Amino acid sequence: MGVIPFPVLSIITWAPFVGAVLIMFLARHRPLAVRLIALVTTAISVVLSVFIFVVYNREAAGFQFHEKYPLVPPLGIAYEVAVDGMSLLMVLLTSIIIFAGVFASWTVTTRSQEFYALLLALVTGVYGVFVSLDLFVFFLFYELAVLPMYLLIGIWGSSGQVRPRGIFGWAFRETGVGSKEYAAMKLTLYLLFGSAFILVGIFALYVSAGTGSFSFLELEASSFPPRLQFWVFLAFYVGFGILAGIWPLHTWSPDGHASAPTAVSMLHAGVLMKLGAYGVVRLGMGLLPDAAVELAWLVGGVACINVVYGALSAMAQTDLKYVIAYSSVSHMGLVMLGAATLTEAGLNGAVFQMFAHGVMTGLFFALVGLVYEKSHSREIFKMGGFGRSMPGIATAFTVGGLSSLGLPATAGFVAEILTFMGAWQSTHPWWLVPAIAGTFLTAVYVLRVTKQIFWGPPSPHFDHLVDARGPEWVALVLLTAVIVLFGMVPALAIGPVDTATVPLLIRLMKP
Amino acid sequence: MPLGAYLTLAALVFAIGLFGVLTRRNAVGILLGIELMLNAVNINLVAFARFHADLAGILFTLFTISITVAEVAVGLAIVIVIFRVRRTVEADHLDLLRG
Amino acid sequence: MSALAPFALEVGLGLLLLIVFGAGLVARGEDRRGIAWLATGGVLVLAVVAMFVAPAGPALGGMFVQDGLAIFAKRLFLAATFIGLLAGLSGPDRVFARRAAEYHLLVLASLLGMLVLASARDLILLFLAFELMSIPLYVLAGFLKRDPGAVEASLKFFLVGSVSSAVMAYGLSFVYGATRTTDLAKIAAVSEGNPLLTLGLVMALVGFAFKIAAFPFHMWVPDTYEAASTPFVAWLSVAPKAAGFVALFRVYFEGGGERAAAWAPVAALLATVTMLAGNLMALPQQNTKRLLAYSGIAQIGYMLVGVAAASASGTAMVLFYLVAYVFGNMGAFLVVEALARAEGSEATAAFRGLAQRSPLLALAMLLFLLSLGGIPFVAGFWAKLYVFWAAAERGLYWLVLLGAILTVVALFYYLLIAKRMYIEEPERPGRVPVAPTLAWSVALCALGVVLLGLYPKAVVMAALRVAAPLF
Amino acid sequence: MTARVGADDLALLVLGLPFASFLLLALVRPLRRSAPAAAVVSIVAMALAFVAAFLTLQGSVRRGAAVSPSTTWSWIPADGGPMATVGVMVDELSMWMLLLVTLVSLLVQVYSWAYLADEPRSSLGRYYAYHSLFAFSMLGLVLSPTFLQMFIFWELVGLCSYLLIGFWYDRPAAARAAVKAFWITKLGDLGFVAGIVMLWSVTGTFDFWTLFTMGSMGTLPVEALPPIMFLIYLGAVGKSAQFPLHVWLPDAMEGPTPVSALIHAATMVTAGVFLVTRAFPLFRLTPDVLTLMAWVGACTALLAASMACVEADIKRVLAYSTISQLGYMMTAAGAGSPEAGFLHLLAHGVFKALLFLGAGIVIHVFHTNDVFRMGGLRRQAGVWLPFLIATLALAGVWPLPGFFTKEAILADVLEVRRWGPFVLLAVTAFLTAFYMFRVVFLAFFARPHGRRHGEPHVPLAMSAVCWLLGALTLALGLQQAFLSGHHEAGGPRWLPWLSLTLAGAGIALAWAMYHRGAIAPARVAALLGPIDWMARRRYGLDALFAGLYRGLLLALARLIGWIDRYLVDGVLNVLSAWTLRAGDRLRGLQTGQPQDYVYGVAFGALLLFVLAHWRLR
Amino acid sequence: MTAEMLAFAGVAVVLLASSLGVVLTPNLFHAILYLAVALVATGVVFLLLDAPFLFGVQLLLYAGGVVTIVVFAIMLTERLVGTSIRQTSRYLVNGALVSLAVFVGVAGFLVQAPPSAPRPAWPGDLTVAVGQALVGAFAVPLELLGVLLVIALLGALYFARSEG
Repeated sequence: MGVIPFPVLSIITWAPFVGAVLIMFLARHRPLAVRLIALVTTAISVVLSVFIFVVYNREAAGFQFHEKYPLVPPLGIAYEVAVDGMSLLMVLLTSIIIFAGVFASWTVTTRSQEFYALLLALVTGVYGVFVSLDLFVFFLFYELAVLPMYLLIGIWGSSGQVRPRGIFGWAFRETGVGSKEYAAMKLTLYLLFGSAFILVGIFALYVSAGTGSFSFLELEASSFPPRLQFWVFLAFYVGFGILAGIWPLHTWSPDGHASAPTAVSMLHAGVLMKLGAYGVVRLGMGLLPDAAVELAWLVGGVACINVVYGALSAMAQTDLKYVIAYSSVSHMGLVMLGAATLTEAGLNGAVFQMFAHGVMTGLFFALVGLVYEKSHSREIFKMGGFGRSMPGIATAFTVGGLSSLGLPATAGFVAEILTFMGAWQSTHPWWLVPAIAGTFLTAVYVLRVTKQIFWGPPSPHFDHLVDARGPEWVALVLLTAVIVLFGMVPALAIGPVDTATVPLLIRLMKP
Repeated sequence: MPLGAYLTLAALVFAIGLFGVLTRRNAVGILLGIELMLNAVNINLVAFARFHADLAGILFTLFTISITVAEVAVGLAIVIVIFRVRRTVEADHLDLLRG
Repeated sequence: MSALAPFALEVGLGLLLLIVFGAGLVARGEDRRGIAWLATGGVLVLAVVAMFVAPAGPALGGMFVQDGLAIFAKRLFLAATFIGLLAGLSGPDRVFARRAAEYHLLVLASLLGMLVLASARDLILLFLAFELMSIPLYVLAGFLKRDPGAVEASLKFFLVGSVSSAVMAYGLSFVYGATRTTDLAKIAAVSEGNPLLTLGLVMALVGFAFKIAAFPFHMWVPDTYEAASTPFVAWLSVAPKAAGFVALFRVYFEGGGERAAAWAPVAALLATVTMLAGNLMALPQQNTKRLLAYSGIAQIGYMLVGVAAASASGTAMVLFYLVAYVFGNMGAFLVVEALARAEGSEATAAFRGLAQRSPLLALAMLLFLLSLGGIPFVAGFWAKLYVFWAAAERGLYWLVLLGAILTVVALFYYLLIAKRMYIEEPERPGRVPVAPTLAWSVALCALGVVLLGLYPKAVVMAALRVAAPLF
Repeated sequence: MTARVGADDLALLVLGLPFASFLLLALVRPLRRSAPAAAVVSIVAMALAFVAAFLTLQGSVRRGAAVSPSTTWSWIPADGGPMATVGVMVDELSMWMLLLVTLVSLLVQVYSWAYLADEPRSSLGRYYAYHSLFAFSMLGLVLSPTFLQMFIFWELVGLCSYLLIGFWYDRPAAARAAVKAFWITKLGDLGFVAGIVMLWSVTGTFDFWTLFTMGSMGTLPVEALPPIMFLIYLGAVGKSAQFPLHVWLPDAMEGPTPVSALIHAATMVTAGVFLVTRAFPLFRLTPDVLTLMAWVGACTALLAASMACVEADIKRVLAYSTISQLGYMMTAAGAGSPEAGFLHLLAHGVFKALLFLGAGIVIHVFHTNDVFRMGGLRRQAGVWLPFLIATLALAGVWPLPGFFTKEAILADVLEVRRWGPFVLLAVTAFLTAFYMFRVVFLAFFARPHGRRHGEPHVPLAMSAVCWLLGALTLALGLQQAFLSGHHEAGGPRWLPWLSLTLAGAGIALAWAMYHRGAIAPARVAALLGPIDWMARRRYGLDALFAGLYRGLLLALARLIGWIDRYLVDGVLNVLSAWTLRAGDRLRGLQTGQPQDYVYGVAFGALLLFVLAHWRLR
Repeated sequence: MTAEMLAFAGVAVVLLASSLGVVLTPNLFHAILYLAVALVATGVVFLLLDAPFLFGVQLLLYAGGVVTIVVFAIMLTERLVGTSIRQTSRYLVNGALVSLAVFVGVAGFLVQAPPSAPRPAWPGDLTVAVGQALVGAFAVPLELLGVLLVIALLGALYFARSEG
């Protein structure tokens, strides 16, 4: 690989942002222009993501496409970006999801200009987190990725029907559970709450390292005292874990995802939750190896709860979006579990699961959005027989569902089997049990939902349902194809990922 | 008399002044309490100045006395304007703004 | 002439006071807004001049010093005053037109107090400047003297203020008594610990805490802010507080010498309770000005986090925070003013659907709120970050964590306003009319917030530079 | 070596043809939408695959076994060599299985064209796409050189089964059955995947050949093996419908009959037996698992047979019979001779497919599944002869293949002195003859019930396929009887007579009860009261699973869902509500009374005093 | 028991008593009279501290000026309200406890203070020194004080004048 003569990562990262700015200034009251700008700028990111995915040098491994511009030299803050095998895959995932998301939200009518602008700004944040090597800039991007969510959900979201009941009913009434404002506020505050921990953790590392630099590479080279590592790891775990939906800090996710508009759910469940797991792996494990080993029991144990608990909760839901949202909780458990195994298989599985689940859940939310748009309902038990009128959606849903339950030839399987392998190899072999139980429970609720919605006699509540159309197909086909492609040829992803996880493991296992 | 005696006397006057501020219902009464508190400050300053044989304390006292006068003038003006608008002198009744 | 060099700004302001006074004597008729323009223009000129003022050595036998910190602070005061006066130019209340001379004389006198306070390195001068700054504020708070709320606010402000300054004076008397001097430089040199010195500084802190409105000395704040005229409140909420902080630095850090670090726990405690109380009490507010008042108290708590660092960088970061706060907080108040003039309501409900009615005004408000909330790419983020940073450097992780978590609580109420603006539908259609001068002042604040957000470096560097000699 | 490469290539071709057909049908919408084109593509691909499979067998039989029959490529890379590989394993086992799968698939696809002629065209395209996918998956399973690949295709055939059972997805029963089939087999698969993961972590490989080599060299950690093999066996239990996971198979009959013939009789359900056979070198190392397998197999055989005896639905009878026969095969494996089981598998594949396809014709004629509403078919359709041949084969009557393979199994079971399973199997043999002839007598020989829509038309494709399979069954039997030296397998001399007697007795009883009417079925039922009662209720197993699902799983889910919403999230909301309340409460400090504000100052000063006393020393 | 001590004790008693009178008497006029006494007593304390100049200032500015303003204010407001102003107290116990606590807090520090040296002699004439300082180093503060007083008066005037 020769040196690429342009700052490819920066272009990938900032193209959507430029798109957002253009949309704000050039496309007032011109919906088509809004969409075209969004499409073009995300397409640039997609093409370049695929490009770097292809030309990434797997032999050399490590961080590549490095760019560095000092921002505040006295404080050691620099704009430093690069990707290794792990972030490479995440960048690709982000590209796929946002590209599909632009298509999936083609039909947003109210205030579409602001919608796309916020969405694109958000995406820049996500890209930024994945490519940043400077922890400070990382944090900035992280915030950028979280904040637009409030307005995106608040304005374009939809309210659910959660009733304030139970012994804490009064509290629900006071907080206004069920409304989209509630969900937006909960999500934003929860994630910012997490970012408070992250910030403190980053500072602690910065101060302790004493190198006067926020560069990941420099911090990686310094070793931190075990006590500090312990606390900082906990801070990172809680901070990023909230975003990754760890139990019991996950409750923002069902409400948030259920209330969010389609593209936002796609992006949030598909990419942002991964961002949490990515943070734990990249910063938690990468910088704090001793604590990562010491606290693996915690990460893995909580992940086990996540897997089973999330799946059972998903099973209990009657609102389609909540089902998908809880399935994300369950699958993020698998991601964290894979990471906690501290084995090559498990870690590869975790990263692959991030990718697989990202695409899959993106697909799910796109589909739910379509179903909702056409039927104006998310109540599973009112629906039925939609397969007849929307076979395309049904097929895509089935593929997504199968990936979710880990059916071979879909990306989900590779991720799960690797996680299982890692789990049994880890120091806590019993983790295999909840992991496997989770896949069964997933099979139960996914197929139950599929059957209820798409199979059976057509529901009397609905008529004139139509299948996906035009741009919507692009999203569905793209996501489905990715799921299957990576399920059949996992080496595509595992190859680069392995080059990133193995050095990480070597660091972790160093006595 | 040792310095401590003067300081204690000042502290007592200060506390009495504070007591007045806390307990008088009448706005003018409250002002009188503040006067006492500032008076205590002056006793303190002069005592210190005398025991250190230092001029700064005396000057300080001069300034505080003058500032106090200004403060009292403004305070009383506020009381008058309140009387005019609210028809009351009772501080307790001045709770339009709260929460 | 060179003897006057350190006093250039004060002398200039004195001249302006005289001019305005004279104009007030000469002016006739109901509308005396010319005086307002005069005063505003004068402050602008002074602000411009302040940009070129160079540090000078101590004057008046060390009583007065025109060092970097003083200049930094004075620029801030002048800028804030300019924005505040500019916004007030178009005030609809008749009293501002008729009594423009009084109003501006009071403001300028208070400003003079601030300028001197920033330079005062002697307890006597400091106290005098402090009072010169405060006393006009009591009058200004009740400037709408027909308004039952305003006069009540004025009384409360006066009462708490004069008790606090009595306590402060009492404390300063002990400081003097313990150190036998009123010169801060000499006080700093006193090395042995004296209980009377501690007592004095603790009691003096009451005065400062009142001025910066730390909990529980803050209680005048919400009432005063709610009732007084908004452009004045916008100014009141930033300039005197900034002055309070500068004086605080002078007395406790510059005058603290070796003992400066001993004040860290006190500041940390004050920071903790202030952040907690401010944020929590802001939560249930329905009146935007009250909400901003409590949020302002919380902001003070964050600044105290920087003070708790008791280090040069901490001090610098508080200075930076003050700059960010000036723009963010004033901006927010001024938007409230704009809306209140159009809607006649200061309730948060008045913000409904603002984004659809006046997108730019809503955007400006959003920027201010985000800045106050500490969100990246606007000034407030760096401000919070830097004070946290400074505290973290001193190992105050718990305080940083608490502050960061309370930031989230704060976002709750900031976002509620954002929700009103962006998510809810407007109650009535049509653009919100904004007077040009008010629009300009809002724009200035927005510009400040954004510029500082994008490029904080210059101000941070300046703050670091001026804070370093204190330690 | 070149010869082996040829066999691999052929095997890949066998694999690739249905896959290509699937891709074409799945991706090219017009092709899928036009039924004839879809059918032609699929059938042609299948025919070619059959030819290729045949050639593979031809080629390799002549050349004999080689060192390693598998060829693999890296699938999941890892730092120190691939973590998982995929490839093909061409040995005798897989080649025979290939032949069976391709043959039955081909015939069933041809048959389906006529059987499903009334379906909407687009559905038919979907049907053939599923079929191609199934063929691909089953062939992939058969050719798997590694456990992982086998699991992959194992799951894929499960998927196809699910899709095809639910082919008529708007019928609630079909939808339910499809889901049930998936869930129950998935339960077994959990064991399978756990097993292979554990096996991988103790041996570092999924590869059969490597594992066998390790086994023969004694480098396998045998002490770790029993739980692993047990778990893997669980996979086979689910897929091959062994007790207690057999409950899905009868319900799977909701799918189109050709699907039942192909997937739920001839091929997919035998995957479990195939797995055990394939991995037998490993199972051999764990005698306890084998014992369990034998007992479970035998019990399954008997249990299923008893349920078949009381079932009225012709397809369900056949389904129970399939379960029963799968029990036979598993018992054989459990008794240490998977070869016998495998032979039974092959033969059973042929004649059970025939039975189902024949039943399909019967159903086509009567428009009902209920045997008691059929009758008199003997005179009309030419289908009864092939059906009868298959029935006799299943009942184990000389000289049909069922006789030989079943006897071989019995002989092997006897040889290892597993008397219990032997007795169970023997009784099963009797019952098999009985219930099959019960169906034959009721459907073909009884007086016609109800009205008939004139002369039933049986499409040529359907009857031709049946005749072909009938001929094949006969040929297989005759080949066994006369061409190959059958009796070298051993077993006592009385064994053939015993099984013939049992078969005869069963046929006779069925004749007496359902043709002659000499014995009233009701009296027999009364005589066998509790057993009859239990069998009719399927031994409560369906109810048990339904109960577990509803009473345990869904209830638990609701509980967790409630906990999550109202407790876990509740705590969060309580915290935020408390924060809001705290703000409101704290706001009460701001009484509005001026002097209270002075109190604030005073308290603040006191606070600072205290702090100063405490910290500023 | 020196004469100075006696004088101090006497003044202290008068000062404290009159201070208490200020804060306790129900009649506002009495309170002002007590205040005047207290202020004069304070002046006497200044005398005891050898600051006769301050005694004068105290008498003129405070006892004279302040008391007069207050009386004016009271008369003004009383006329407005129309009744004689009686004043009551609120939460006496609370107020007493808090102010006592403050006193104890201050005293707690005072008792820890190192004993003071006996008072030294004044180096020169105090009044002259004050005068020199006010036109010398303290000229600028004096100017500022002037500004302060003017502004305070301006403010007071603004409030006090009634506008039609």
